[in-house]
Amino acid sequence: MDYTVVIAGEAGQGLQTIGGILSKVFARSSFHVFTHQDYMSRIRGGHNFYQIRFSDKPVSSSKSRIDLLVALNRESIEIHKDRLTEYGMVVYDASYVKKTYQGDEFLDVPFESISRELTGSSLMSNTVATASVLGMLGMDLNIYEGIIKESFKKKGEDIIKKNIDASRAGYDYAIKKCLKCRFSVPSGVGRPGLLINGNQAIGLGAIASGCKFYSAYPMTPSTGVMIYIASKAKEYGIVVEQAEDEISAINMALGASFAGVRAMTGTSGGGFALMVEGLSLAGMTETPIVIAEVQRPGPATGLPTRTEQADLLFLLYAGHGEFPRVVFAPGSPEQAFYLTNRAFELAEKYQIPVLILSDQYLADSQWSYEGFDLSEISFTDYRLRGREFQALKQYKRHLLTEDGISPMAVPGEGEHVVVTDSDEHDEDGHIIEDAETRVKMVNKRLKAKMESIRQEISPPLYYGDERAEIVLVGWGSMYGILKETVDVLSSKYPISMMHFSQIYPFPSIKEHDFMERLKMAQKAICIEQNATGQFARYLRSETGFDFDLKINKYDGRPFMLDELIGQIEEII
Amino acid sequence: MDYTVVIAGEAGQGLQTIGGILSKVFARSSFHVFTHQDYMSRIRGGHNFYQIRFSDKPVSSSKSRIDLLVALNRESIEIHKDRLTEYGMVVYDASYVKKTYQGDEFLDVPFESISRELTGSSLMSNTVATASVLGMLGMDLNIYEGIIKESFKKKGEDIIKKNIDASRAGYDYAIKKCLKCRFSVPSGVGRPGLLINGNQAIGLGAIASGCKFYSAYPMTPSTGVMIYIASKAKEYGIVVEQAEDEISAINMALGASFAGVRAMTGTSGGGFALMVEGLSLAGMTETPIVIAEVQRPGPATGLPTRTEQADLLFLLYAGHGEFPRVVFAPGSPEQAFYLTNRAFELAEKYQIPVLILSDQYLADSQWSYEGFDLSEISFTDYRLRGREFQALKQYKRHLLTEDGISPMAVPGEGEHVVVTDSDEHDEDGHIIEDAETRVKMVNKRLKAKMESIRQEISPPLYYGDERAEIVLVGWGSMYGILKETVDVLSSKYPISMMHFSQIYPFPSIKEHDFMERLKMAQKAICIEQNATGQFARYLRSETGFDFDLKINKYDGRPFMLDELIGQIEEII
Amino acid sequence: MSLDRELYKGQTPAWCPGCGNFSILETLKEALSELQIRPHQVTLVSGIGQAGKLPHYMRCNTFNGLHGRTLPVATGIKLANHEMLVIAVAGDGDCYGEGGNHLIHAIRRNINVKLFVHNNQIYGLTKGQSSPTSLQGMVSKTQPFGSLSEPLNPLAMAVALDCSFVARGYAADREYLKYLMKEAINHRGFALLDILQPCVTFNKINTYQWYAERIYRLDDSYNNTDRKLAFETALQWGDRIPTGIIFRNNKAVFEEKIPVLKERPLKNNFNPPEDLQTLLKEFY
Amino acid sequence: MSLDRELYKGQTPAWCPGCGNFSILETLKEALSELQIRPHQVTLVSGIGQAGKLPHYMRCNTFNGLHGRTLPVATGIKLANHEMLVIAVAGDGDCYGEGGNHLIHAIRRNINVKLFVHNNQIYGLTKGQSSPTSLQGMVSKTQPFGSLSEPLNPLAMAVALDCSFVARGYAADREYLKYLMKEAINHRGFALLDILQPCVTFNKINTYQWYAERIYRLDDSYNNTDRKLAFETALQWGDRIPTGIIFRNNKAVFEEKIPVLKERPLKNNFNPPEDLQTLLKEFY
Ligand SMILES: Cc1ncc(C[n+]2csc(CCOP(=O)(O)OP(=O)(O)O)c2C)c(N)n1
Ligand SMILES: Cc1ncc(C[n+]2csc(CCOP(=O)(O)OP(=O)(O)O)c2C)c(N)n1
Ligand code: SF4
Ligand code: SF4
Ligand SMILES: [Mg+2]
Ligand SMILES: [Mg+2]
Repeated sequence: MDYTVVIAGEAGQGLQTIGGILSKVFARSSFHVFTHQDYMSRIRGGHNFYQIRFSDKPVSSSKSRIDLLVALNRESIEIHKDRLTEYGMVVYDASYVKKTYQGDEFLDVPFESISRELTGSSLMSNTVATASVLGMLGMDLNIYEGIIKESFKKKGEDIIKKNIDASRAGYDYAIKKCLKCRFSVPSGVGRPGLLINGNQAIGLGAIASGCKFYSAYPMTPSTGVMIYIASKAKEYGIVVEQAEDEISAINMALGASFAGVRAMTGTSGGGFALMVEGLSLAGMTETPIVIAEVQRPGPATGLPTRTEQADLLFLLYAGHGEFPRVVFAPGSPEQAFYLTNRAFELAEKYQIPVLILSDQYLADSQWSYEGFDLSEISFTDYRLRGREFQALKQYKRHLLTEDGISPMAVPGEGEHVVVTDSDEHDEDGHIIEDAETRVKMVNKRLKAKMESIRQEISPPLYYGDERAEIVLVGWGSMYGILKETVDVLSSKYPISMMHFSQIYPFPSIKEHDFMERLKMAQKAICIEQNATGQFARYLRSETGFDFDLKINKYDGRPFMLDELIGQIEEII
Repeated sequence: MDYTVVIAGEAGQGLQTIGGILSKVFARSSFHVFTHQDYMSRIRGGHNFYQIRFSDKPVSSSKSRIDLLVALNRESIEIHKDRLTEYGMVVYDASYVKKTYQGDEFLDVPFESISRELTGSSLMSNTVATASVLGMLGMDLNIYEGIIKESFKKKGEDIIKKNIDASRAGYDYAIKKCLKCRFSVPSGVGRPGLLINGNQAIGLGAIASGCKFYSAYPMTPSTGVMIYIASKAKEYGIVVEQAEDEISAINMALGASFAGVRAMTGTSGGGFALMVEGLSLAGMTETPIVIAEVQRPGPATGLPTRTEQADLLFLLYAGHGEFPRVVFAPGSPEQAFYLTNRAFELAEKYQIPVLILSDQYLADSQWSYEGFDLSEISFTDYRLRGREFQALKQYKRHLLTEDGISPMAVPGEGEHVVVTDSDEHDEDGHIIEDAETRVKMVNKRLKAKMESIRQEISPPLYYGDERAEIVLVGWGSMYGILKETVDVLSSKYPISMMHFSQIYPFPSIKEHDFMERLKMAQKAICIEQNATGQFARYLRSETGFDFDLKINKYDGRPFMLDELIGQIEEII
Repeated sequence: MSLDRELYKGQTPAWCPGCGNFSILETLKEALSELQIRPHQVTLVSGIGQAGKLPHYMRCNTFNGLHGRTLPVATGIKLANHEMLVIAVAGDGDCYGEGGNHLIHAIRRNINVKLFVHNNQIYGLTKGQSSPTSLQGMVSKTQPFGSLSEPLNPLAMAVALDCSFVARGYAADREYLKYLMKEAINHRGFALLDILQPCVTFNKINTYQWYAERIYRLDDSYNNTDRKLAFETALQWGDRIPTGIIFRNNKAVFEEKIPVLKERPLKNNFNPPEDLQTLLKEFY
Repeated sequence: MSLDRELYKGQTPAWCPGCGNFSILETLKEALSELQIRPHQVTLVSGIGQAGKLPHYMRCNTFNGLHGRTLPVATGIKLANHEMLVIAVAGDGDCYGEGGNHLIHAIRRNINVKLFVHNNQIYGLTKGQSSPTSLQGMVSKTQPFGSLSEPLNPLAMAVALDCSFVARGYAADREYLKYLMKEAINHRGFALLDILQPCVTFNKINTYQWYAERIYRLDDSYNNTDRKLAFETALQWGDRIPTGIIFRNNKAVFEEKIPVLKERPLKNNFNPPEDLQTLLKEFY
């Protein structure tokens, strides 16, 4: 069993609420869930949709075909009806869209009039719609009712009751009328699942890592990280500040980090472009910082609400001058959660900027999991505080050490002063100009540290046939789709996936043998959501390996499973 | 004959004037001249020096050893005396530095008291010093007198006379007292030479290319470009605007370019970091712009007045999203002049940003030439103006064309409107969100253009033994030093240089066979002024070729000829 | 005689029904048509935000650039072609937040550019975060404790910077807004016109009603050349909110001070110089 | 009892002999010593420029960051540790040019940071280009037609933005400058202290003598809580230039409005939360 439900309509019609609730119902019913969102850069009108796939087997991508379309307006039917599967159904409100569609696949449920009849207003139409989907699927209504009770707790019993009434009516109506529905959804086995998207996972990872300061300027599709952290600010003692611009955002975070707290900022490509000077400042002053860059298609404003992976090379080399950094590109919310934790640990341990490269596809896609293992989360306080700091005879912020790591004290917690400088500086942090100190500092700050950092980087994740002839290579948000592609195609071909989420520094090829696998493969295909094949280029700069097969998509939309499979089969 | 003269002292003592005049005298005497400057980031005090090499054979780098040191303070003697050649001399004013040095190499010329005696003030001490150098070298005073007359024309006869008197006195004094001087400077053969530094050459190239708008924010070592252009603004009808910040600088230039003039900005790494979003805007709106990035050592503020080549990878990939660009890195003022012209031509022809990557070493170094060939300068007006524009039936700024180049009209010169957008847009320039238009636009803007642009890129300059076993590879300001290194070492080894000044897109290896030479060489050495070997990495990403020999310098100072030769001989 | 407004017809707006931006758009078309400025004689420079989309919804030269960077682009255009009418269309986040620095310096320059700010006291396009002009205490998803900063008073700031034309309009008072737009366009020098614009979707505080209860037009006796009075007037914000021309002066215009622009627009001067030899000679 | 000034001893300044920065440096040490603020209790945040070097010439916590970005860094530090005295030391180019936007928003926040601007009306470190406060007509190598913009009046702008403490000092009037520094430090809220500072090398217009002829101290009767009077006073610039506290108010301080900072500085709260399970549960 593997169904795709799409809720489609105009911005402002509440399709995100319907989609969000349905996903939650499926996850609580212990199905595997994967959702993705397609929305325009406008607040009302236009055409958006919310796509949910749920199954009793793991799912980690979307498909082109739709089993159940919830159409909130007429345009949605026109746009999506060709995507229906053989027994696919459309549910809609004929009186609302002012047209009745003929054909077995159309189910007219009068969302509005049911709502109005029962509650006196059309406000609960979406509740009716949501419940009718559950009816069509032949699922239970209990879980949805539970969700209604939770979400409207603050609004009072009356609202809860009205919603429950509306949901029951929609549900019953659908069951009664949907004679053509052939859906068969087993009752859940296993435990209810956690459902989380990429932005939330980064925010959660940050809080779990002791992040106490988040300054940012709103920018789609990264704003979700800020919103999540802000929603927990009070409870978890976090300062979240909306800066006047991105330059300020990164400099504030650096100030907070200097003063002794774990600090982070987040943005998308255009905002990151403005942070580049600050990134270089972090490098020079050895101030830890974590930066989430949630990509959207560029250049410039591009397609603000869509997805792309075209900022990779930019991030690898952003900033004037040379300084160490780490770049992670999680492939799933789970990876985002753990890698954000790792980002904070490495940032603090090596006193460097760590970049988390995500994209709109990952940011807005929900994945379901049994749970996260919190014992995997680490926390070490790498700073010199209080007594330990006071006890020092002398203190030099940029002390030359063999491993390049200097003691990082919290200013004010001891009598010593903490000095750092964006100019080249001596061990004390004071400005210098001589060649000798310069060389020592570069060797310490860049060379010594970079080698140790490389040891911290895990090799790519290899999945599938150990002796695969076809290796699909990808990074970041390509993880889910590549994994399922391998699952599908492995019955036909000796195929595997190599997924990079720890991008920079490049995992040591002396210590890990993944390049051997790539060289042994008959066909290595680099699959990326950009036009120029940035990862392929990066891999070549690190290893000399040249892909002769590449699949690139740059229309701002994620790959659909069947689409990618088709493209792969075409070229192999 | 090949002499090195160094003028050393504190900031503010006028050593730049002395150095500038001496270089000019040497160039006018038809010698080959190469100068470089070493100065601190302060206005008074500290220690600076100005190094001049002149010879009857071409010179294009500096050497460690000094033949004649003009020491304006005591510290200068201490710092530089160990660099003297066997018959090297120091000229200084013992009463001013309050110490008399013993030894044949020291010549005490009382700069100040001669000035005071003759002119009643110490203001002409530097004139005395300058002339004494000419005396020590046994050169003629005529050319210097000519320079005095030119430079003080506006200040009147009296000042000219005083300076000439002072110079004669200093000259005579030196000739009389410098019995140990063994310099032998032939009287010039050939024609007087032109003397120009990298910043001036870029400015000159810009004016020659019809640049009419330059907006920038001051930043060492790029400010010289702005100063040169500003000095010609009135005469050549150029608007030069000091912006409030670098973000404004690039956006102003884009505005001016959109409105119909050739526009440019210039900065150093930190300022460029702030321009990155604007760069991406140029890419999306297809607005031509030329940007000079004059590097200094980073990260962050780094060493503001020194040299490095560590922004290469940053520039290649700067900006979110993907768009075409060209990156040039001239190796000499001459290359800077011609490549700046080419930058303007390509920027306008392809409607793209073109970056000129220079550095402090090139910016502040003067080279002498017989002249520049102005017939090599091209100018084509690629814009639709006036009647041609008016005659169109319809106009679409971003028309889809096979070669990717859309008609670029000057707004206001016809009834059609000119529309562009930082969002993804249609042919008219209006915002769109659909996948199909997106793909068409990327194919037009990026893919179609990039291939034609690559055809415009010349292969690297190859110099030396055709079947060299040792190939020195470098880019940008390494040109002069590598060339001379080859000259020196070619008597001992089959050696050559491969110099890249047209960096990006990478010259086509299908059409040019330079990579064959590299592969055939027994030793290919990549020589760069940075710590991580950025060009080597870039070359590998383009060709897979991996250097096993690299020489990297990152102390902020340029290579000296003998120093580099030593390092090469050590590793081959 | 006004020009036919169809001349300015553009794409269908993607704004929310009821948004204050519609009246600003229509009023701008009216003002241009009454001033007989044809579409190709004006360039609209916009940033990113709901306001920034305006130029797509009409027909005229357009540079829709980056969020916050309208004024530098507008300045560049004006310097390259000072015969062009250049209007920067910005949001409050765009122009007072991200682009605040450029505003200060455009005012200092007194470049003859018009800045129309769609001030809805909110970030519209990014879904309702508070903006520099949001009232204190406005809660949003990114400001869980409410906006803690004092709202920016752009008019007082402009008066303090001696801005040569400072005005406030209200989107729903279209007649007066048209008058203010025309005055701003006709003014010689930089003109800031801050337009209060209800955002019906996200700003539930500063609604049509909220504005209607407070807004009044400055009366004819108001002396808008008195800087101190202008400052006091600009500070009025509460029960009564003045609209009208708060301040104006006649100081010299930036581009007129640049000798190079005396004879013709820079863009007409695009050929490279012929006497390059003269330039070269200086280096010998 | 003042602290021993040797406590603050730093590196030897690389400024030009006679530069106004020397008195600012010495005065700051005096002010801190008299206020008994020990070096580790204060953090100086500076940008790039001659002014930006000041922290190296004394001993105290220092973050010498980027040109123009003092205030965001200072804001971050203050939010992470509001028990620390945070002083931003900036140049006029630094803070009114490159960093102008941050000034507007730091004032709006009313974060309890002190901003001391070394206003020499010139770009010193980059060798004499005109700055936002340079007088009109000042010719430099990058402004061949002279500075064409109206000089920024930072005090008038600050008053317009309702800045909670606005003052002007003069480098050569050390006693008074010390008083102003102490007042700024003791003030609760954001404090802008603009310090006129002769640049003996590049600014040949605004010399010691030029200032001496014009500068006066506001007298005791001056009511610095009157915003309109403050505005008028801030506009005085010409034959007579006032120094002193131009304006002050007692509005609420930013960091005190953030509930999270009520109990202790953020930096003391560095451990990750223990009840992560609670967070996770919401996703089920
Ligand atoms: C550099 C950058 N940062 C952030 C954004 C995201 N962004 C787009 S519009 C906007 C704010 C919109 O608010 P406003 O300027 O007031 O315009 P409105 O939508 O309210 O008209 C933001 C933050 C962006 N496009 N670019
Ligand atoms: C982003 C950036 N742009 C430009 C510079 C170059 N720069 C250094 S100091 C300075 C201006 C100095 O003037 P000001 O801030 O007034 O300080 P002063 O030297 O006069 O004290 C500039 C433009 C820089 N360091 N960083
Ligand atoms: S969100 Fe607000 S400003 Fe944007 S279109 Fe809707 S009503 Fe207008
Ligand atoms: S240049 Fe001016 S500001 Fe800088 S140190 Fe010298 S006198 Fe002071
Ligand atoms: Mg707004
Ligand atoms: Mg200054």
